[in-house]
Amino acid sequence: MPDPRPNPDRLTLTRASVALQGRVILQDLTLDLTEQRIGIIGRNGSGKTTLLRLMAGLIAPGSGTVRLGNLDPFHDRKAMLSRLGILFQNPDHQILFPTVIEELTFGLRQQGLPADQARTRALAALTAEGRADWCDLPCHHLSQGQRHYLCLMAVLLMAPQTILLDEPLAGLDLPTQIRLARRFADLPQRLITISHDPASVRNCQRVIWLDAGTLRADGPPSPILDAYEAEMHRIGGLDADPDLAG
Amino acid sequence: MPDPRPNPDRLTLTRASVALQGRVILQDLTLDLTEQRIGIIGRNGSGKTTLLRLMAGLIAPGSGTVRLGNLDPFHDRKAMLSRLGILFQNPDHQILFPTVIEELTFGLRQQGLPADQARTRALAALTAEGRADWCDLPCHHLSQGQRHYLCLMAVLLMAPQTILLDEPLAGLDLPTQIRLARRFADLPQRLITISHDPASVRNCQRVIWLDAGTLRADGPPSPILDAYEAEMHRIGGLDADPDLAG
Amino acid sequence: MEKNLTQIALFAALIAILGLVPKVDLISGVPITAQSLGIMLCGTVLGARNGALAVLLFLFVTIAGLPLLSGGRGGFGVLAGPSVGYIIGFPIAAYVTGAIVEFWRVNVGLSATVAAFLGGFVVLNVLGVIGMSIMLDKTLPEAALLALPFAVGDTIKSVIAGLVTHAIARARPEALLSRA
Amino acid sequence: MLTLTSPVKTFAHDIPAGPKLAALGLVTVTLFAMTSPLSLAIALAALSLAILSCGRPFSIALLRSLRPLWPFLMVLSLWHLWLGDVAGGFAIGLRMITAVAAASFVTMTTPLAEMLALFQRLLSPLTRLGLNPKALALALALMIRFIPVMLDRFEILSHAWRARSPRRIGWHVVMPATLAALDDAAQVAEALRARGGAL
Ligand SMILES: Nc1ncnc2c1ncn2[C@@H]1O[C@H](COP(=O)(O)OP(=O)(O)OP(=O)(O)O)[C@@H](O)[C@H]1O
Ligand SMILES: Nc1ncnc2c1ncn2[C@@H]1O[C@H](COP(=O)(O)OP(=O)(O)OP(=O)(O)O)[C@@H](O)[C@H]1O
Ligand SMILES: O=C(O)CCCC[C@@H]1SC[C@@H]2NC(=O)N[C@@H]21
Ligand SMILES: [Mg+2]
Ligand SMILES: [Mg+2]
Repeated sequence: MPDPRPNPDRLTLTRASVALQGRVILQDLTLDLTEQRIGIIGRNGSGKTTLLRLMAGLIAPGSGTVRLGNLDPFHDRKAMLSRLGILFQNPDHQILFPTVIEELTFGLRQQGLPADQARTRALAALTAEGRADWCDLPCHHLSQGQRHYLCLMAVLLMAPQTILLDEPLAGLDLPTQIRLARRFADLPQRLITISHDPASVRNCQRVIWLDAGTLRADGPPSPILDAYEAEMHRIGGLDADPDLAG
Repeated sequence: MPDPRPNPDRLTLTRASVALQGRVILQDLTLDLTEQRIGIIGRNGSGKTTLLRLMAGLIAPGSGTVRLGNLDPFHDRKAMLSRLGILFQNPDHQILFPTVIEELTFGLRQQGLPADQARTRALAALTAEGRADWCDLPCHHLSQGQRHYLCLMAVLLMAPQTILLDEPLAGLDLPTQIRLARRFADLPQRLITISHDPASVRNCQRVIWLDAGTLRADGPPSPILDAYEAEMHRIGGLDADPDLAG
Repeated sequence: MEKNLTQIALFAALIAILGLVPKVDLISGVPITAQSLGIMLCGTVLGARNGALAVLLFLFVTIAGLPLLSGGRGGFGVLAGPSVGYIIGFPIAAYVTGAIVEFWRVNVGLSATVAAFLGGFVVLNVLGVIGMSIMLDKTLPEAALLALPFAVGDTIKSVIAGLVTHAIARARPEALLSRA
Repeated sequence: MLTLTSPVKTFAHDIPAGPKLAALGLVTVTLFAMTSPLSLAIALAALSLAILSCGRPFSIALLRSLRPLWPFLMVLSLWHLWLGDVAGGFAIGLRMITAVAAASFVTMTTPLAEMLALFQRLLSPLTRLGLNPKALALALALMIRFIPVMLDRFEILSHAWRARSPRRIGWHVVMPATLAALDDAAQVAEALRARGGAL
């Protein structure tokens, strides 16, 4: 674990629930997150992405509360900029600008950096990654994995105290995965990582297992991930899902 | 390997090249594909998806030819319906209809099945997967992994002789991956699978390694995948990509 | 073929979405709506033929009974109301707008702004005024007076249509069917 | 999606769409031919009876569909009072209420699918002019899919904006959402091609 900088604020959920289109997606979650490395696992549709959106203050809880320190991430957007960053699961949901450089500088500009400094920082980051040639490319000319990587660079550039990552390695090639894993390990920030792949959250200090919108387990990784894998293989052995909950 | 049905037509590329927006993406590919299980690997941006689109006849080669048997997949769209199916990398790029059942029946209707029979077949497939409750759901209410799965069902329902799969397991949870792997293994059709994960194409009879739009290797899986993994780990060990080719 | 079809469907949907922007009711019974911006964009982006088809598709579904006109209206009733001239004018306006963009090959932003104004304001309101004069039993000048409140909004919409079309031409030139 | 079709079943739901539409056309033409307020009032009364026979909830729903007419009716009365032509004013007002109510009646008692099927049959002579009925059906389904998808897009990109900016969302997201929608359409075109296209 990297040498931790002054701890980011604790992230707490108190009996938080979310319903979308009349369906309850997250039910009555109570969590108090202080660890530097936290993993969230669960099956497709278990509500991982929704939980991330909730924690990031992109949606408000239907009932209950969400707090980062004593701030409400849904309302204190300005304060969140340096405190919370989020990597979306689908790069197409994240990219706002036509070209790579605009996409990268946007967040920095929002944090108050002057245009030229933002550009210099973004260019330096691209160059460090061996991607200086991307600078003026239209984002939609990049391959899916490349777009995903671009989104990650944009978030890391902003260097928020807590970073929420929704399947950060899915779709990336091996070298990039290896490099990123190394990079993540060195980051002084708190990382909350969503994954359906237990291996990628083994090194966390705490793992949360979501199941159909509720907390199935919460604690140290080894026992939880073992139980998760066993359960997943058990379900995988069945011919179809017994539970009809969509 | 399942007992093969009368072999699907051979898929041949002869000195095929593709340029998009003035950039050469695939260069001078010559391939003669007859095997039942073929894997295509390569880094992000190496041109895998573009190759798939080319083979499926969604784009035409800038130069060279693509043939399935003696048909041109780009021009003989009608003939391709029963011969070629494709699973896109991003489910949002594939789903055409507002509801799950419409999405599933469309392909069958295109193949000439009457509306009621198409519906019955689609419902039966949903029920077999334990997903009968999805029937009338709007597709955009499913989670990303669920949408991915829906697309796969839609392709499998049409039962084309050759199925092109672009990262079919990425984003799916473990039980679904396990089940699908089993399902794929049992399919009598030819499968051409794209992946950046060497493990998922180990069981193929032939593996093609794409690198920056050209053929880096082509042959039996073991040696190629070993070399690929070694190379990927080597590159992963570097701090950044030395090659600036986007 | 497929590309035209999907873009037509997309722009028909866009008109429907613009119907969610709150309308302003006027005494004539014809509201100020954002939907005429959609009509303009159909022309400037899709061109004459495809633009008109997109509008027809929208009207087809609306008249058949989906409440997609601003304020959640639809069904045959809209053809019996004071807006009928505008409704009939929608596809014609899109066609004229598109034809101008296709024909007048100067900078697409300029051409689109002017086209949107001529098609989406002038032509559309001429037809709309004729409709009002018939339905409300007014003389043409009286009916024209009733259309006066649209002038400011429609001019702004023309400029927006020009800007959006210009931005599309820069970022997705391949999507601009009117200049394909 | 919400349609205008009434969930309350009425006798008119059982009449096929074709005859209903033909009758509506006939009624509308007749209404515009009538000039005397008395005959128009009789027509409205007859229609009202038919509507009221369908029960209270249905009648209220139908009445609601006439709401957009009220500002027009107000101007009309002021205008004709000022002109002193009360009979003429009554005729115009009665005519419009009756015509719109009759149209709403047909819309509310015909399922959308049936109406669309009828339209497609009516348009089928245009096949010779190059209209492809299958393409029309497809365009229709795609349009209905694009509405929620575009709204979702807007919301999701608003999230992307919120995630990185304290400034208000508004028009900043319009252009990205428009481009994303165009990309979606391009992808859908390809997906369509992959499954046989608009054959
Ligand atoms: N906009 C929405 N409206 C209605 N239901 C939704 C919406 N978005 C998501 N859902 C539902 O909420 C549930 C949780 O979705 P979510 O995206 O959080 O799952 P997830 O755990 O991230 O899954 P995945 O691993 O597939 O990404 C799913 O069952 C999905 O169908
Ligand atoms: N429409 C386009 N215009 C220009 N360049 C493009 C376009 N689509 C893809 N490219 C470029 O072509 C190259 C290959 O893209 P492709 O999507 O085939 O890669 P891929 O191997 O599938 O990658 P990934 O693993 O990330 O999905 C990339 O460098 C990309 O930047
Ligand atoms: O919704 C309807 O009933 C049709 C309304 C037509 C409104 C026309 S479009 C041109 C002009 N500009 C406006 O803002 N409104 C009118
Ligand atoms: Mg998710
Ligand atoms: Mg790809």
